Amino acid sequence: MAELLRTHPLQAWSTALERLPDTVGITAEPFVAMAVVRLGAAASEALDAALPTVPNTWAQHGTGRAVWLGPDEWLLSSTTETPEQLEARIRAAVVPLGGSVTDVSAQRIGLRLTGARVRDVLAKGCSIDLHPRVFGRGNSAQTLLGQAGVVLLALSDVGDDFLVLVRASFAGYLADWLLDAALEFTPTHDS
Amino acid sequence: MNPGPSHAPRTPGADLPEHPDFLWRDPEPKRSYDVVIVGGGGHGLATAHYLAKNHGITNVAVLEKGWLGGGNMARNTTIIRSNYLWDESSAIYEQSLKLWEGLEEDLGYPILFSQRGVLNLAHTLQDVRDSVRRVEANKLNGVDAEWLEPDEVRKVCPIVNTSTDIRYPVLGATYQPRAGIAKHDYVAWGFARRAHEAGIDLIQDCEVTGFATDGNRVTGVQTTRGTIAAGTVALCAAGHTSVLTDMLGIRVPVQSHPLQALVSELLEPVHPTVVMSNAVHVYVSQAHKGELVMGAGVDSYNGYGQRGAFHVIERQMAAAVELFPVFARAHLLRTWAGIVDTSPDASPIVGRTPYDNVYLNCGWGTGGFKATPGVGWALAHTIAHGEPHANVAPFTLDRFVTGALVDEHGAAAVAH
Amino acid sequence: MTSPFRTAEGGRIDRATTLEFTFDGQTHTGHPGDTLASALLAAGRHQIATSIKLGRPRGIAAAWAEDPGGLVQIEEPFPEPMLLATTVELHDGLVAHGLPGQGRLAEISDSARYDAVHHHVDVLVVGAGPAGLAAALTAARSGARVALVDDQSEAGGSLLAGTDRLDGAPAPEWVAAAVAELAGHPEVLHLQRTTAFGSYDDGFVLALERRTDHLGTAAPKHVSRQRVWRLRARSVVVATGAHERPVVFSDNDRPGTMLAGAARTFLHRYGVLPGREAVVFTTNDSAYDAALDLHRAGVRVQAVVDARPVGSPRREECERAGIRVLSGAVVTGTQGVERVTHALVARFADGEVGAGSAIACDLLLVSGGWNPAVHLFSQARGRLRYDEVLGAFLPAEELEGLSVTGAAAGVFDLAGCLADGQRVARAALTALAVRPPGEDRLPTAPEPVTPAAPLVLWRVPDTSGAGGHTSFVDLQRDATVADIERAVGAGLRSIEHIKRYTTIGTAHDQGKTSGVLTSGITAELLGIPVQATGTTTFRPPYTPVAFAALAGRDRGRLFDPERVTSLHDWHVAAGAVFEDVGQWKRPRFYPRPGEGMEAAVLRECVAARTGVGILDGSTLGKIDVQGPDAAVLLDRLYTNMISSLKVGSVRYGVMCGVDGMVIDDGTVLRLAEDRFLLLTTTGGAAKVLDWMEEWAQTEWPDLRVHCTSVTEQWNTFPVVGPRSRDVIGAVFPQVDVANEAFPFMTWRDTTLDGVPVRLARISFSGELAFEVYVNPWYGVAVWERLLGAGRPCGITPYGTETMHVLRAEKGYPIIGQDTDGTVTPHDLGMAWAVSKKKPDFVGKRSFARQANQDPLRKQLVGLLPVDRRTVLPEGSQIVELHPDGQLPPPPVPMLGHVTSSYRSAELARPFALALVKGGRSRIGDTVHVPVDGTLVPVEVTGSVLVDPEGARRDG
Amino acid sequence: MQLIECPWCGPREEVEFHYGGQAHVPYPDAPAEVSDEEWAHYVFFRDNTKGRFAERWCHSAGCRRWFNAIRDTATYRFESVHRLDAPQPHATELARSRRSTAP
Repeated sequence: MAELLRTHPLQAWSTALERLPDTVGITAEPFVAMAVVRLGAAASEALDAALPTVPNTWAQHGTGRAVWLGPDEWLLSSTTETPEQLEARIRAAVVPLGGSVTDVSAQRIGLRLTGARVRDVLAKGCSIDLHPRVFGRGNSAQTLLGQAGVVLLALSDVGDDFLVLVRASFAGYLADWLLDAALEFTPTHDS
Repeated sequence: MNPGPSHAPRTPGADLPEHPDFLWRDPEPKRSYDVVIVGGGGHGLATAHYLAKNHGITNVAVLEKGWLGGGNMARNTTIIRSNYLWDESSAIYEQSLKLWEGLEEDLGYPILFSQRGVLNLAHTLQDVRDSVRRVEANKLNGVDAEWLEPDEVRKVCPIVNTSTDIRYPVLGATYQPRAGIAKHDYVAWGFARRAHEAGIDLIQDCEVTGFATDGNRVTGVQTTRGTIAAGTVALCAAGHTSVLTDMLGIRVPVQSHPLQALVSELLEPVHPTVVMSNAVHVYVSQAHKGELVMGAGVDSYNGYGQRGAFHVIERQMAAAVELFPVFARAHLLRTWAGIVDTSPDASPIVGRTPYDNVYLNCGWGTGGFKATPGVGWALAHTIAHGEPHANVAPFTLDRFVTGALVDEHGAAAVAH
Repeated sequence: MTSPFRTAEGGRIDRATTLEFTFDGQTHTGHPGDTLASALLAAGRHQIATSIKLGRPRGIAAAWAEDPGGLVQIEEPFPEPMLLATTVELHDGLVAHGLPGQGRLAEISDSARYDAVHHHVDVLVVGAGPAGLAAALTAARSGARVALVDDQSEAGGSLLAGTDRLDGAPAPEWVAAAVAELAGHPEVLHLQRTTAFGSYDDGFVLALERRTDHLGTAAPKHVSRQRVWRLRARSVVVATGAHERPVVFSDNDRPGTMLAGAARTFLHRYGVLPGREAVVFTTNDSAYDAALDLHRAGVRVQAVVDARPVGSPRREECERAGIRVLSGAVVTGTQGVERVTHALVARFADGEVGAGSAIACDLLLVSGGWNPAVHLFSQARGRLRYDEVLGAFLPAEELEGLSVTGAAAGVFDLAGCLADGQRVARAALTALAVRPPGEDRLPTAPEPVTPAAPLVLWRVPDTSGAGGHTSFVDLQRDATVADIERAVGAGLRSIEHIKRYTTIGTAHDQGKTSGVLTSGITAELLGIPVQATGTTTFRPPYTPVAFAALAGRDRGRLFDPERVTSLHDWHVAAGAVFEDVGQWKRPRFYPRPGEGMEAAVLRECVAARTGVGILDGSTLGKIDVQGPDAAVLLDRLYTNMISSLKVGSVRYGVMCGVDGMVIDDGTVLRLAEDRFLLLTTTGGAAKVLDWMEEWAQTEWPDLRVHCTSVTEQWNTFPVVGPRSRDVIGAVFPQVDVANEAFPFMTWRDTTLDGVPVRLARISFSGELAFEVYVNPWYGVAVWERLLGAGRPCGITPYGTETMHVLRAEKGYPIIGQDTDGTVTPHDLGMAWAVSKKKPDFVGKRSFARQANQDPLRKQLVGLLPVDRRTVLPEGSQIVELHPDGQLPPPPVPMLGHVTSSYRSAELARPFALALVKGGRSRIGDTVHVPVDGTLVPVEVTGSVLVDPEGARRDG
Repeated sequence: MQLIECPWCGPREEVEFHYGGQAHVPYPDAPAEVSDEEWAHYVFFRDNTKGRFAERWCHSAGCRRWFNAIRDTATYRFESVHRLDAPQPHATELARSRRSTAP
C-alpha cells in the first residue's frame, strides 16, 4: 500500500494565494506539530525552556514557538518533531507535575502574512492595535479576525510579518476573507 | 386654515393622521387614589383605560417618571402578531390581537393598525420543524397561520432573497396574515386620552422613590412629587421593574438589557409585510410614511442606559442586506435603544406579589408592544377582581418555583 | 446649458474641466469641485423639489449637511435614495432629480464594495476647520499618532468659505501648508470626505469615508466605494463647527431663502452667486460678512435687516458700501411663487411687529445665530447647557477623553478658534502623558472685532394672516409654528412629545436646523426657560449612512463563516447535497444521477442496515479533558456516572442545565485514569466547552482539570453496518476486531502506515459499527482507504439524513430536534442514564420540582401512521378526537408534537418520534395528527422500532 | 463598542467577551437540602441592579478566562475587574440581601 498522503486544508487556495503581490503575501504554513500545554508556574522549568509569562507574547521554543494562551496555558510548536513526538516529550515533562498536554497539530493551521500592506489587510477585521510600536516581534494576541477566532503573532518589528493561527474548519473562510481584503492592494486584479 | 398654494399633489409618505386638538391635562397629583399604576407606558395606560372602561374604576393615577409613552412604547418596532407556540402565550397574544382589531374604534384614535401580515423565515431544517410545529399549534388554537414554501414567500414579499446560493437560504416561512404594525405613539396617546377623559390622572415627571408599607400592604407611593396613598398598586415599569421591586424587597427574575432599533429615510413602498428571521437576524417592516423600521439584537449585558453597542447595528445591517439585497443603499437615519426586561423563559410575569395589594406586570422582553391591549385588559380585570384573569394566570411568579415554565425560547422562531 | 450665476473667477473649482450632468431631465454643466447644489445654483436653479405634505416649492437653503431643502434622488451611476444636493460631489454623468417625499431603492443589487478598517490613534481630531487643523498640527508635531477626519472634499472648513487672511495671506494658503505638514508626519492619518457619524465609549468613533463616489462611473471596482473607519482614540477632539440657525417667519421656505453663511460658501468656495438682488435678515453680526462679500461680488444687496434695535458696529462698513441697514427691523414674509421676489420687511420693537414694506429680491439671506455642532459630544453622553446669549446649546461639562473646540464649543472668531484648537490639543496630549511640541506656532490672524450682542429671535410674529401655518420650523416635515402651538395646546409639555406630535426633527436632517428652534419656540409658548425644555436626544448617525456601508464585507459568502471538515472537497466532488448545521456545512445525502432525496436516503439506509455505510462525523465536538480531577468534574456535569468508566471503554452521557433540562449528549472515551475524550453534538460543541470551563473556573477552581477543544484535531468516520467488521478488519489487519476482543463501547489505538488511528465501537444506528479517528492531515487518505476496503461490500457514504433515520429507528434522540429546552432525561426515557448513586450533579435538584412530577409531562415515544403511507411532517401537532371522531373547536387541546419523522426502509413504512403528554402510558393508543386538513390516525409505540433487543450491535 | 479590560489580556473590544450575569451566586453546598423556593432563586433569580453591579465576564475570544467586574449598569462604565483568584473587594458590599423588607 502506498504511504498515507497528507492533505492541506488550504490546498484549493494555493493558486489564489500565490498570485498575490509581495506587499500582501499570504502563504499557508505546512504541517506543523503543535500542542497545548497546561501547567502552573513550574512549566518553564519542566520544559527546560523559558515559556513566556507575560500575556500576549510568544517566544522561540526550540525549533518552534511558545505562545502564551492563558496564565497556565501555552501553545507549543515544533518544526522538527512529529505531533506524537512533541506531545510525548512534553507529556513526560509536565504530567508528573500535574500538568497536561494535548496534541492540537491539526486543530489550527497557520497563515503567514508578509509585506508592506498586510497590516492594512489585518486592520480590516482585527480590532487590536497592530502598530509596530505596540505589537512588535514577540507580541501575540488571541482575538477575532473577521468572524474567526485567531491567534495572531507579530514576527517582525516593522509590522510586515505576521502569523495567523486559525481553527482548521475556519481556514477556508479566513483565506477567502483575506483574499477579499487584499483585493485593493492587488493592482493586476481585473474585476 | 389652508396653509397656502398647494399646486402639487401631496406626496406619498407625507401622510400621518393628525393628532387631536387636545390630549390630556397635566394635573397635580392628589393625595390618594384607589389605584396607582406605576409606569405611564403602553401597559400602564392601557390598564388605566380598561380599569375605567370595563370596571368603572376611575380614581386612578398613572405615575410616569418621564413623559407618557416615552420608554419602550416609543422605542419598539411596533410588530403585532399572536403566532406564539404555547397555548398560554397564544391565548393572551391572540386576545390582544383581537383587541387591536377593534382598538381604533375603541380609542377613537387613528392608531394606523395595518394588518399586513408577518413572515417568520426558516433557514435551517430545524427552523422548518419549529415553524411547522408553531403553525400547527396556532391553527389548533384558532390563530391564523400558514406555512409557506419559498416561492410563496416570494409572492408575499418579493424583495426577500429566496435564492438558494446565499449563506442561509430561505427554506420557507410561517405567515400570519392578521399580524401587522401600528403607530406606537398614536396607540399610547389614544389610551392616555381615553384614560384622561375618564377622569384618570396622568402624572408625568413623577418618579417613584419608595413605598410606604404596613405589613402585607403597600399604603403609599413615595414620589418626587410627594407621597401618594394607594388602595392598590400596579407595577408596569418594564425595564425598570427591578428598581421598583428592589424598593419593595421583592425579587423578580428579570434582567434588563438594551435592545436597539433603527430607521431609514422615507422610501417608496418596497416591503409589503413584516419579515422576521432568527438565523439571519432581522425583523423589518416598512412603516406608514415609507421608512424601514428594523430591530437589532439584544445587547448581551444588563443595562439601563437606553443605548447599545454599534457592532450590534452593523451585524444587523449585514443581515438586512443579505436577506434584502435592495436595501443596500437605503440609509440608516437614526438608531436608539429601549430597555427590555427579559425573563428566564421568555414569557411575562403578571399577577400577585407577596404584597396583598401590589400587582406585577413585567418580563415581556421584546414582546410588550403587541401585548399592550391584551395585558391592559387582563391586568385591569385582575386588579378589579383581586384574582388573576385567566389569560395571565399561567404567568405567575410562582412558576419558577414549581418549574411550570412557559418556555418560548426554544419554540418561537423569534421572540419579538 | 449655461451657468449664468457662475462668477468670472475665484472659487475652488477646476474651471478648466467641464462636467455634464442631468437634473430633472435637464442637462447642466459644472466643474470638479462643485457639488450638485452649487452647479444648480450656477445655472440659476434654486428649487430642488416640492415639499412633502404641502407641495410647496423648496430649494437649497444651506451649503452642506444641514440643508433642509435640497433632497435629491440619484439615478446614475446607481440609484441611491435621498441625498442632499449640497453634499453630492459633481461628476460626469450624474443623473439626479428632486425628491419631495420618498426615495427609491434600486431594483438591482448593489455590486459596489464596502469595507471597514480599524485604526488606533492617540488623538483623533474631527473637523479640519481652523480649530481642528490647529489641534491636529499640535498633536502631530508632538509625534503622537493622530487622525484628522473631515467630511468635506478638502480641508479648511469655514476658511474656504470666507475672505480670512492668516499670516497676511489668504487663509487657504495656510490650510494647504497645514495639510502638507500633516502629510509629512508619518503617524498622521488625514482623511477628507470622511464623516464622523457616531461617538461611543472609550474613544470609539465611527466615520464614513466616501472613497469613490466623486469619481462617478470612473470609480475603480476593486476599491471599496465607502469605508467605515472604526477609530479608537485615546483622546477625541471635536472640532465640528457650527450650523447657522434660521429665523422663522411666514413663507420662510420659498426658494431663494438661504442661510447667510451658505451664500458666502457658494460664492467663495464654488464661485457661484446665489442671486442678483439680496436682502439679508439677521439677528447677529456674522451675516454682515455675507452682505459685504456678495456686494463686492456684484450682488445688489438691497438691505441688511437687523432685528436688533441698535444694530451692529458693522453697519458703517455696509453703509460705506452703499448697503442700506435697517436696524430694529425684521423680515415678516416673502412673496413669489417658485422663487422669492420680495422680502416683506417691517419695524420690530419689543417683540411687536410694526408697519412694513416689500423689498424686491431674488435672494433672501437669513441668520438667527449659530448652533454649535455638539452631536458627537452629546452622543458620548455629554450634558448640554443652554447659553442665553448665543441662544444655543453648548457642552456643559468636560468629558474624559473627549474635548470640544472652536465653533462647536461656542468660539466663533478665527484667532480664538486657532488658539482654542491648539489649547485643547495640548491639554489632550498632556493628559495622555505626551509632551506637547515646543515649536508650535499658530498663524497670525487679524484681531477679532468684538461683535455686538446677538438677539435671540426664534420666530417673527406672523402678521400674514396665516396664523403660523406658513412659518416653517422643519422644512423637511412641513412642520410649522402653528403645529407647535397646536401641540402645546393639546396639553403637551415635553419636547419629546412636541417632536412626536409635530414630527419635527424626524426627517432626513434629524432636526439639524429645526431642533433648537423647536426648543426655543416651545419654551416661549409655555413661558418657561429654554434650558427647562432642553433638546431631544442626539442619536447616531450624525448623517445618514448606507446599510451596505455598515454591512461592509460581511456579505455573500463572507456573511457568516462556513465551517467545513477536511473531507469537504471530497463531499463536493461526490455530489453531496449539504445541510447547514450551525456554521458547518454537512453532507445531507449523496444523490446518484437522477435520484431524489427520498430514494437516496432509502438506498443509504439499506446499505447501512444490510451492508456497510460510512459517514463523515468529523463535525462532532471533541473535548480533551485531562487532570487528576477530570472524572470528578465529569461526574458533576453528566447525569450519569463517568468515574466508574474503565480506561479503554466508552460511555454515553447526558448533560443538563441547572434547570434539569437536557442541553447535550454524547459519548465519553476514557483514555487514561486522568484523561477523557468527550464527544458532543455538532451544534453543542462550543456551548459544552464553555459550560465546562465556566463550572471549572468559577465554581470549582480547586479541581485540577483542563479542557481543550480538539474538534478539528480528529476526523471521525463511523463505519456502520453488518459488514463494517470486514472493512475495519481489512484496513487494520493488526487489530483483532472480533466481538470478544473488541467489545461494544470500547476503543483501541492502532496505526495505519505509521499514522496513529483510534477505533471505537460506538453505534448511533444500532448496527455493528466502528468509529475511526485520525488526524485530519490524513483524513482524505484514510477515508479513501476505508472506501477501497469496503468496495467489495458496496460501502456507501451517507449523510446526516440517513444518520437521522437510522438513529430514529432506534429511538435515539437528537438534542435540539427531539428536545427543545423543556425536556428532561426522564422525558426521553433515559432514566437509565441518570445516576441514582451520585449525591448531586448539575440539574439533579430540579428533577424534584413539582412540575417534574407531573404524570402528563411530555415523553418521547414512537408513532406509526396507521395508513402505513403518510410521512408525518416534522412539527405536526398531535390531538385527541372527541368520542364522535370530530376535532373539538379551537382552542383544540394538543397532546404534543412530532419531533422526527422519516420513511423507513427497514420497517417498510413511515414512522415518527414525538413528544406526547403522558406518552409512555399511551403506548398502544391511537391518536391523530392533522396533516393538510385531514386527521391522520397514528399508533403510539415505544420509541425503539428497529431491533429493540439490540441484537445487531455486535454484528 | 466598549473596551473591556481583561485582567490578563488588557483592554479588548466587547465583542471578544461573553457576559455571565451577576457574580457571587454560589452553587448551593447541598442542593438536595434546599427548598424548592431556594433552589428556584439559585436557578432563575438574579439581581438586576441599576447602578454598581458585581458581575461575571469571560474573555471568550481571547484567553477564555472568567473574571469578575464591578460595572455601572446605568452608565456601562467598568469600575474594576478582578481575577477569580484575587480578593473581590466589593462583593460583600454589593451582595446585600434583597428580601429584608418583604412581607
